[in-house]
Amino acid sequence: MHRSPLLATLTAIALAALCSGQQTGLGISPTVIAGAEISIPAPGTGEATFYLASAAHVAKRKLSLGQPIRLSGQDLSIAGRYVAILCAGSCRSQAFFVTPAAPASLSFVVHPSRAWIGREGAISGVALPFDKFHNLVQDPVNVDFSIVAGGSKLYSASAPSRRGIAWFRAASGSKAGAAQLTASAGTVSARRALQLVASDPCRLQIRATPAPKGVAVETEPIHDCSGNAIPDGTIVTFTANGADGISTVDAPVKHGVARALLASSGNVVITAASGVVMGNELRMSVKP
Amino acid sequence: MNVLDWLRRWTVPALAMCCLLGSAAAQETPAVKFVSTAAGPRPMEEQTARSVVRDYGEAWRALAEASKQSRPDLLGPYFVGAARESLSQGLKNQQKNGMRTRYLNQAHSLEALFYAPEGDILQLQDTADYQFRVLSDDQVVHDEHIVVRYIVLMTPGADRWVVRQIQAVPAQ
Amino acid sequence: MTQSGPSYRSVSLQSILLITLAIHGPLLLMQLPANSYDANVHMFFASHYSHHWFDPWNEKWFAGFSQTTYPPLTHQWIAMFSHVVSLETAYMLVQLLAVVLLPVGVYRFSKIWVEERTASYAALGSVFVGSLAFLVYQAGQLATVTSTALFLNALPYFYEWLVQGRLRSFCKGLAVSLAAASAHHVTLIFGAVLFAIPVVWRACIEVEEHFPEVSRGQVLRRAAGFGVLAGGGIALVLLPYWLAILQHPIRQMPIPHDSRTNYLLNLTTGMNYFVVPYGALILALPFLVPAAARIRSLRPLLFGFWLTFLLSLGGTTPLPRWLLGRAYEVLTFERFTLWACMMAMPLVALLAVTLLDRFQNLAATGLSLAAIGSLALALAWLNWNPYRPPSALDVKPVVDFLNRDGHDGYRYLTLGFGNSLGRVGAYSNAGSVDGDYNSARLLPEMTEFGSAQLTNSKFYGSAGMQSLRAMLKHANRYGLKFIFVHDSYYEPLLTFTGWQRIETYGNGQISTWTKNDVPPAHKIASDAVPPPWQGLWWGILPIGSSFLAILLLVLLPQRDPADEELPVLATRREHYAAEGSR
Amino acid sequence: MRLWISLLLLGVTAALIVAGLGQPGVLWGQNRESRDAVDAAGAGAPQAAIASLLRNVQRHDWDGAYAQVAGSSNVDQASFIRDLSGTHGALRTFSGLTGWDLNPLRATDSDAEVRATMHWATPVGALDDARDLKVVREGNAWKVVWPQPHFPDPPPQVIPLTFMRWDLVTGGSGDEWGNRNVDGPRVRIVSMNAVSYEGGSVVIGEAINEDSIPAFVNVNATLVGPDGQVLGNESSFDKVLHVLLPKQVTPYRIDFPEVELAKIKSVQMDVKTSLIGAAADPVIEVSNQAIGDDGAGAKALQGQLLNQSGQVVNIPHIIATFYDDGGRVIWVADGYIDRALLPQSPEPFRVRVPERIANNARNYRVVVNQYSLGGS
Repeated sequence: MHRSPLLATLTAIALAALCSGQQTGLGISPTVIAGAEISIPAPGTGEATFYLASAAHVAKRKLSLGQPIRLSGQDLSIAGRYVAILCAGSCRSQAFFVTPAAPASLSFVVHPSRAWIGREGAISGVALPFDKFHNLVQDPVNVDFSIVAGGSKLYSASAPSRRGIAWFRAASGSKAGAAQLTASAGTVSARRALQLVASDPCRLQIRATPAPKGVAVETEPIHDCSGNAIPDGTIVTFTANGADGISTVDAPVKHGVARALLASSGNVVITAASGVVMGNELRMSVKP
Repeated sequence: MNVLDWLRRWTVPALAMCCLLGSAAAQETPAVKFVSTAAGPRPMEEQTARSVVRDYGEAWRALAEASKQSRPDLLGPYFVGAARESLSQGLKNQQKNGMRTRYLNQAHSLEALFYAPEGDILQLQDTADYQFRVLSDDQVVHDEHIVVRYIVLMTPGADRWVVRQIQAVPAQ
Repeated sequence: MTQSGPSYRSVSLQSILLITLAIHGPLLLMQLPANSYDANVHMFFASHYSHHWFDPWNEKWFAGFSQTTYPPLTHQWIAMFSHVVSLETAYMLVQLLAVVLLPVGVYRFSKIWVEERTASYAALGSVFVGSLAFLVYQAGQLATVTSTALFLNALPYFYEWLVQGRLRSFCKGLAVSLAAASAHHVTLIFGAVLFAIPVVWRACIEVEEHFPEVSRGQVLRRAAGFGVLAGGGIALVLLPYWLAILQHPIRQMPIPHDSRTNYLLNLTTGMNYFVVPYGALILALPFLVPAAARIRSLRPLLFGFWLTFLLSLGGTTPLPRWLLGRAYEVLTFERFTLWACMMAMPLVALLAVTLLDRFQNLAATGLSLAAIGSLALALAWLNWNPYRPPSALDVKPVVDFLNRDGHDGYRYLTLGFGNSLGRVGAYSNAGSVDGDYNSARLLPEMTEFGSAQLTNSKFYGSAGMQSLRAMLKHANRYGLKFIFVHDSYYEPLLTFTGWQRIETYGNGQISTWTKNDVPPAHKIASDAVPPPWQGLWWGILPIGSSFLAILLLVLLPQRDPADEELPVLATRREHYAAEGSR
Repeated sequence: MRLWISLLLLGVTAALIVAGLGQPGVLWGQNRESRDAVDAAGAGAPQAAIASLLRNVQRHDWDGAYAQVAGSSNVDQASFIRDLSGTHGALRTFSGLTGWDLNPLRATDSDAEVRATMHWATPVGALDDARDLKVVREGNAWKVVWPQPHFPDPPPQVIPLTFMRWDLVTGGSGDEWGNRNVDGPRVRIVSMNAVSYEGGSVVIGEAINEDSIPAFVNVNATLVGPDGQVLGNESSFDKVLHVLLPKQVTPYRIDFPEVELAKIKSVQMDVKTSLIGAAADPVIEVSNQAIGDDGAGAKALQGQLLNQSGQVVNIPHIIATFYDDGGRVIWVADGYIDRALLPQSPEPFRVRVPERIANNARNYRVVVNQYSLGGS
């Protein structure tokens, strides 16, 4: 008989609930909020040993029956499944769950740190609400995302978290510059900075003038197709092919313009390239 | 006590101790089934799915070994961040109280809930089926077969997926 | 001609031991050898045994190597002591034991050749030998010194067994020999030729002259029996070592060493390997040969000493290369100087006795100055030697870095650290691809170029830098993510090959470099991993041989020396007296 | 008997010591690498003069070396030493002479010309320096005419540093996930080609930094065989620009000496980047690039470097990319220059190129990697 995996899983979960239920002899509520203090009745007389076991917290106490067993908020700060065991001669135990408290912080993972402008879905963010004990809050939480660039709101949306995760994806707009991303859930919020970067140069136009030791070449102010200036430091490779061979310089852009001095003479062909974008070609004659 | 008695008294236990050292059987990696079809928004690559199964199984093997010996260092490189902090604290408490917890006959059934657009966050639901045993001074004080649902966050490490958050949640 | 009685009595063994402690005790308590060439290597091995007694596979060097490639006795004793005192103190303690055992060995060894009074002078002289100070305080060859001291103590038992066939001597001689081999196998291999053969020859002369009932064939059969059992015992005790060497014979490219150059053509090398180790003994050489050649019973010792002396000249003569063949390129020759000095002690003492008897106080003063001068020269040379080990480097920041933030999940490399490499290895949890023990190297990047430690690459010219480049090229394969640099010579190479400086310590003394794409280190598969049974064997038998030796020496004490005075020795006194007066 | 034994031991010892002195190459106490060179030098007087000079250079005996220099060279000792031991923290200042080869070119009774190829051990590997040396007879000795060295001597000037500089602020070493993650720079492989070379294979190509910040780059390649097994995994090592400014293109070359090209089914490229602080300075012009003969019967790309900034470049390293007429990368070669690049002072370079590449290359591009003392 072939049973679907899902059915097998549900049966197993039911059994677990049943099993843990059978051991409800300690009178503990099935779920406890993280950080809450609880007390477990321990009737009877004589000495006993109380154990608390879970993956993240383990405790053992020798005690006298007759007084309630007090578990502090610190004992139950990490969300998960706990088993309380009381041994006096024979052992009685009960399992219960500690569930996350209210959201106290948001982890907000944003990509990329630098986005090219003019790209659909270029920016994505994932928000995860955590309580003050750094447990992931599984209950749905409404998270508001927003992107503000150059004083104007580039994106704004609200998304409920599913099992502790909310995410968004947005376009990168057309204006280069710094952008501020915010994710907020009630009183809790997280902020990230993002750089919107000009994309590839739209038109690479160069001009050259003879100079004492060769040719002075410079570009016109370089912009991308949305009119944003290319970031300073971007490399433009100038090449001059003259009588005495090829001369090349990797010159960085400064205030939108790249300049270089090329030692070349005779009939010279000058070109420029920035990354995969080629510029225009100049031909001139330069006296040695 | 002459020499022969002395030898007889100490040699046999010394050799026995030597043989014992190699006999502690190490934990094997638990079985892990993984259903990655529901992963999104980013589609899950096959190689990623294989790595997640391998690394998640290794993580539980390391947790079982660490819990058995109450040694946080045995968690190895498989747990980071909040998961490592809380599990290490639990193991230190175990050590202090002379207790040990055992995760025996494990079987895990994983389902991908969320895979971030940039592939740097993976949320899983694990329906774990194992024998949970609590020992105090090597006396079993609790022993139950349980099936528990875990919500797990994994993130890519230097050369494996690592568990960053692992939380048992009540059955819905 | 009547001979007046000797004006200088023999020196008691207790006095000699007190003098040894008075001289070497303070120097060792000052931890002078801590900065010697090999001390850190021995402490590194001992540190591994103190944590993994029955697992000789050490992941901390060469991405994993087997410590069964080096006899473990001294390291195991240091490891045991290190559970009580610090690792350095434990090393000094074991070295002190060896240094104290040496004059006892010389005394008992000398009594084979000369009478008791001369033997005591030989033992006293051995405390001041320059070669001993050189090996202990500059070279840090703890194993060689320990093995030599043990072997010298084994030879008298061997001699008694040859001459008188006493089983008690046989057992003690065998046990002490096994302990000596467990300390350093090379000493036993060469000791069997350079020391044991002269002793057998001496025994043949002795039985011929004083024990007619014992035939020379009987002596040779006893010697053969002892040799077979000793050889079998050594093979058994160090079985993992022989298996490791058979599996991976040392086929690396030869690594140049100063002791294989010509001492006459390089002043510093000549001083370092001849003048300092022999010290005042050089003055005695011209007189030793004729003095020993005159007495038939001393000729075996003379020939043994002379062969060892020639071998100790290293590359100055072609003899070592002819005799040793390929082993010549692996061995270093400063240890032969120590053995030659120890063999010369009885002859030197004979000379001293003659001088004392003839010139009394004048001779005593001269001999004392010569002895003290030899020791002083060796200790002063620690500062004058241009090739002295670099001053100790503070490696604590490096160890702290490796032991935090999971950095021990990767491997590391040091450059320009010299002999501090062993200290980093001993105290850090991380593994390295480098190491300071050339015979155990198996990584191709280190064995194919003829250079030694990567940390000293620049001193091996192009070969050293090629070896370093080969290792850096495979950094990802070995999980080599951190390099600690103490010499800016290496910085250009690291910069051009994709490493970034991330931290500096000790105002720029040491800088830490890393590479961004290195995956965590994983176990490098090797067929040299010793199986568990070898680990048990290695952890029980070698140290067990030393306990057995101590046990037998305690359980089978020498019967009261007075009744036990070897008839041999009694007759020898008149022999000299007669000869002396001729 | 006593006398006979003493004489025997003494005689054998003396004979062995004399035999020891006669061992080949030991007479001058050199190391192994230069021993064969000494034998070659013994052939003729001019070469012996050069060998004697170089031997003293090897031992840093500058007086002994300068004594071999002919008076007609009009080179003072200080310049002679600077020429051989290097200046300004150049690669030569880190190097040691390990050996040399001497090939006679021309000889008469009074003078001769010899090509001396000096083998230097440097931190970045072995480097050869070939010089054609003239040797003249002065009296009854042969002396070496040392060529007049030219040391750049830039006029004192202030050169403004006008270009960008990026500084990197690294967070704490704690686990900052979800609070302040910063993405690494984006670098993309724009071309990849695998060629056969000396029985092995070489993976070459170019990569570009598409990001707007500097990137620290390491390029790795994994060769996969027909049945999926990994044939080799190597890195670009020093044949790539590790620091790339925005939109800068770097060549890369990854050697697999043991893997034949025919066995390779596919190549998996892997670019690892990390954030780095960097400066857009120094700007180095590469001029007069042309492929020609290197004077030793091989082809080489030659040209000139000009440091247009005010900072001294202690060790320049050039990487040349060669393209066929379709613009495909067909070869990448590299070479170190053992002289420093002083500001505004041209310095020649030469990179050897296989004959086959020199004939097929239609275009080439040179980039300059550099190391400056105290900064990486």
